[in-house]
Amino acid sequence: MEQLLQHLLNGLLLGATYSLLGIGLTLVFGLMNVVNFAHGEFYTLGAYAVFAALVGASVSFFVAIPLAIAVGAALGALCERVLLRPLRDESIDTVMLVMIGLWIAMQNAELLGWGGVAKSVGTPFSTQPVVLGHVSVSPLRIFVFVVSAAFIVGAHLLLARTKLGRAMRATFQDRETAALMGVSIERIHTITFAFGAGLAAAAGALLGPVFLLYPSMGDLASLKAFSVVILGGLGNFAGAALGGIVLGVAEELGAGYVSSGYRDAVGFVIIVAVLLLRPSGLFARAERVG
Amino acid sequence: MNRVITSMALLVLGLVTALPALAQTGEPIKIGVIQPLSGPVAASGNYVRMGTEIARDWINARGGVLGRQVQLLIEDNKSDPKEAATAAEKLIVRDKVPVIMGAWGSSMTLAAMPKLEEYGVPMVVETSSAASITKRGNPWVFRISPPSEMEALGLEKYLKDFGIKQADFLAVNTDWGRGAATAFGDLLKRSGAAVGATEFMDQAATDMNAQITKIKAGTSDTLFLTTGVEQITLVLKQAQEQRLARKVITTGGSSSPSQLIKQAGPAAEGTYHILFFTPWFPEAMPDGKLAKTFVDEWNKRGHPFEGLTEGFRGHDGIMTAADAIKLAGKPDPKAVRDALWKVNIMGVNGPIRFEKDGPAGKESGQSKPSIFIVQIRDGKIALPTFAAKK
Amino acid sequence: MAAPVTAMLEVREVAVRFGGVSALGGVSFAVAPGTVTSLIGPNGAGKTTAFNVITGFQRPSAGRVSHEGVAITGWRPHRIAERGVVRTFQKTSVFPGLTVMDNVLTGLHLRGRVGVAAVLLARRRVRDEEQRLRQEAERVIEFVGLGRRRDELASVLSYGDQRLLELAVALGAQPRLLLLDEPASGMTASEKLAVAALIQRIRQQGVTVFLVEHDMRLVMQISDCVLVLNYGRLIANGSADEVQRNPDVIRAYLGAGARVDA
Amino acid sequence: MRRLGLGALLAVCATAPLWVWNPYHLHTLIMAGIFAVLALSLNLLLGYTGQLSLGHAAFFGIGAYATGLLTVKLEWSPWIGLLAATALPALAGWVIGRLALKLRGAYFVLLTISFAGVISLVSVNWMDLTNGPLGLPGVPPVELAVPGLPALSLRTKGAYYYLVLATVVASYLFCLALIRSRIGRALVALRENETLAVSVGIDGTHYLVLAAVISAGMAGLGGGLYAHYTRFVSPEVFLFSYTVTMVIMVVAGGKGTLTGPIVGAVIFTVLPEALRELTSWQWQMLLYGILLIAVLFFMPRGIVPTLEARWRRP
Repeated sequence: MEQLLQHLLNGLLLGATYSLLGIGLTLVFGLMNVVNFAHGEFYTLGAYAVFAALVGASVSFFVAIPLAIAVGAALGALCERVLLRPLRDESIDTVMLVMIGLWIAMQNAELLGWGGVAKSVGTPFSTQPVVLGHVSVSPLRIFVFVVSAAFIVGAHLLLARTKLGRAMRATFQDRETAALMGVSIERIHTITFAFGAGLAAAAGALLGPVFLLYPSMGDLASLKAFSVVILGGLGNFAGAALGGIVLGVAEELGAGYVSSGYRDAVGFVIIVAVLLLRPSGLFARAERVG
Repeated sequence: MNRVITSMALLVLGLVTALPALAQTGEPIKIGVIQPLSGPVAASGNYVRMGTEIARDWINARGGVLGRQVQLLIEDNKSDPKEAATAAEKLIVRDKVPVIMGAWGSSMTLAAMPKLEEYGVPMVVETSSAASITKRGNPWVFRISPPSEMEALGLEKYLKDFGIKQADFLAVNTDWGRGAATAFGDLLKRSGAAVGATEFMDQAATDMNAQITKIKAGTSDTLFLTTGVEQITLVLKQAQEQRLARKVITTGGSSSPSQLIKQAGPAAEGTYHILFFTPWFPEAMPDGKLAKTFVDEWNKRGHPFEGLTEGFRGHDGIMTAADAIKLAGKPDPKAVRDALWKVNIMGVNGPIRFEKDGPAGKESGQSKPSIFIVQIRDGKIALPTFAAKK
Repeated sequence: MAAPVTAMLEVREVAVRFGGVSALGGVSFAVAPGTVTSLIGPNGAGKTTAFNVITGFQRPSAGRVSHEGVAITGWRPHRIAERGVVRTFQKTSVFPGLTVMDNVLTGLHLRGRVGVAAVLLARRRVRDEEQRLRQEAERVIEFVGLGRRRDELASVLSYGDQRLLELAVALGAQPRLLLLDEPASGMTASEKLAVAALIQRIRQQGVTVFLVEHDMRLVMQISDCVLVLNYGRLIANGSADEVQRNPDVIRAYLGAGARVDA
Repeated sequence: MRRLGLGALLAVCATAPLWVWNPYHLHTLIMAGIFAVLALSLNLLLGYTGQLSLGHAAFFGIGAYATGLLTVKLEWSPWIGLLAATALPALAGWVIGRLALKLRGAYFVLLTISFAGVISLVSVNWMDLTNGPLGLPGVPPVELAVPGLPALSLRTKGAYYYLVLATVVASYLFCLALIRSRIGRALVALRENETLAVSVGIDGTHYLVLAAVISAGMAGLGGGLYAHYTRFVSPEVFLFSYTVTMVIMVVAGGKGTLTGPIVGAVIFTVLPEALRELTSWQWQMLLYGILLIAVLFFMPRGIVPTLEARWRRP
């Protein structure tokens, strides 16, 4: 029982960050029809940005995080303008390969810039765990969980309540109609990609201090983000948010009670099962396929 | 578009013109080096590379080998076995090296080995620990690192001091991690201790909480940890979060306790580490003077201190290869292979001397390295109290 | 009305519901062999849904469809095509990236036999069959009058030519019952005349034609029998003259804001 | 003219071991040949049916393990091994094809990625069968036994080069015949307009599964050739980077053409090796990524179709 509770807590904490990774990716896919293989690189970028801000500019940890998000969003906007906009009319796999190229280039640029040695980021939080009954958790992870949840809720409110969010949702539903109604599709695409990149950078900025920083850290993040997106349904915001938690808990239980070697298989198996049984994602309402 | 082509052409031109600068005057003796310089284990590979460069400079400062300068041809295997085989082939065929040192990971070494047999070129294996490397009947392989079994035997004399009743294993899911879990598990069972949970983690995994929770549910007193220093850091931090009360022993010799203190902080307190080099007290090494000089040189070059526990292997590997060339009297692969059997030098780790291992008639060489244990106490590296006594 | 024993197509009590909305509410009719039969009705009456059910693209909620006495309800579309029931689509539907020739060759798919084994082993048989198919494709292309466009990409053809190509692709599949979904929509008056003539020629070759069409002049000119759908129900069934005089039909069209301008 | 060029090209390829004196360069050519088979196989799905498989490394790896296990553990002939290396992945392709019936586009991509992920983890964790991360060393070389003559081992690079070249030529001719037959037209029809294709009697399920089976079988054969060439199989054969390499070769070379994937395979095997000679290791991959983006930007349809169009224009 004690073990189960700890597993569930671990899964929940991990899952919230998976959600944060997933929603950025799912938005970019849903609105722009771009499979962003470089998503994990923005995660890496966020983590290194925090490191640079802390070590280089010696700002506070709480200032470093928004800085990292800004850097991620700015670079995301730049990538959209330079790489994606000219390829608007190309096929989805051409665009995907460009993103693969970006992924390779960014990762190796990071390797060149920072070297292969893992770096760790210090935080103002105590390393002594908080003990709640039979389970324990570090203060840093609680902070990460709370901030991730806040970001997810914030992103949701942005989409649901603001004029920009309405324009984004309109674009998602029907690009042509949205354009007719006066939405600037180009602007929405730039904002969306910057938004997705910013969320990935936020995840990196939060998780970098929990784990370690190394140039290939984004690969695992990408993998998890993709799993979450499939689980929740491509382009489904709420699905991604829930999918992250489901994946986190499922992985944790799989590793805890089945076999730790197959930990990452849990995600894949869920994906295959979801695709075969409910290809529109676990949390989609039944829709008529026209 | 034209501008792109022009700039590409200029870039290419610049690189081509830079190449001859690498070539040295006279006919240098080439030694091939294959290391993971990029990819997930790039940090370790680069430390080993730094070690090889120190060895090269020392040899050349002393007048080289056979009166000729030594030149290292360093190839990246990108942490990928296929690349290791390609690199070996390139070094042998294009660069005509008489001997190679490499290739860090066991799967990379294993992938390169058929090329050694195919072309008849010896390789000094400096890090790989899979038993199968010297058991497969490849007479071109000479290993100076210990296979996991040998490492386990090195621990045997301390087993009583540790007082292990039951131990769990958490290892990286590679040949190395699995091999170490088996070897140390066998040792424990032989000496009457029990083996609890054996858990694995993916090479790239960062969250090991599930494994730790599972281990915590058991009743063991000791945790054997086999993986790279990055994952060890994460496991120790996450174990602290979950208040896992275990004696932790890391195996494999690449745990770099200095880096652990730096990155895991208090989470690393009290942990034990099996090492093949203790740069904190070089004087305790079999050749204290050599070890001291090596540490000083490393620091002088501004290399990170935590890289020393990997870097020394590069030094020892190149020294071994160079000595074999000297003994052979010529940089010829077959002569160097025969000479490797006669090598008897003092490395940073200790004496290097090859004994036969593997199927009769096609034996590989295996040296018997020295093995040390250190403990992190009060944020510093110390010899364990029981070891200090001995 | 009892269907003729030898009906080319018989639809009995077919109903289709999407969620709570009923698109077809128990429709029954038959198409006699060798005729040109038209299905008309205001927009949203369920005409295309009826076509989709007949050709297997939509599974009916109830009812059955049979072709020459064989029940084909719920069969997958390609099997229905194998029986010689072939359709065209309301929106222009060709293979845009292929030439006219390749479009028609693709339509001839069912007339070929070779499989992977033959491709690997019986090269001669493959070559002979390919030659035969090309000749047949040539004939179909000439038949619809696209001879001069043979090697052009479908995507660069004019709209009218694309609609002709669609017909050619369908004819390639050797239909015995050809279902045309608005074959003349969007065409100029002269193009419509050509299509009408073409449909007559198709019928003369022994192919039964069943079409959905909005142009009443065309419908009345070529149809032996006209069926009228409104709100998913059949409200009239008879010759062109009878249907035009049917008060229900007039009401349906006026009510829907359209005119029977025959 | 075209015939002459083709003949000249074949002559150059056939005599390569005679004038490529450097075995390292010959090695690069062999790898290019193996990747040409893989690229042709992926192209069958991506280029002709329009379905992108990002799990092709799984078929490649299953092929490598099939022959590796049969020849190492059961000591069967490598020829039977290569046969199994084609058959077993083809079977896997059939399963994937059946499962993916209704999945198109991005969903198909994700299914194939996940399939490859699961297979890869199985290869690492099913120690008893695959030896796990230790891999399978000692895969025997291919022997050519002609009755009455002493067995000829294809252990040397030159001999293996011919085996690979023969496989590339056979794969190319097979794809060519397939594409020009009614089967090829059916595949293209499904890519161009699935609804219309089905309405003229093309059994979509049948042909998509068929394409998956053939594609997987060819990829497996490539894996088998790779295993007998490197004489070592380890879970790394399932690496996603192999799939990415194949996709780059097909798309950059020109998907939906038959020469494109081969050209792509040669360029993107030789390019990293050339970069290896030209630059330090830190810059190799960075340049590779940038070059990939550049190719896609300036030749989005692929190298071969773009050059062909340019050739015809003046």
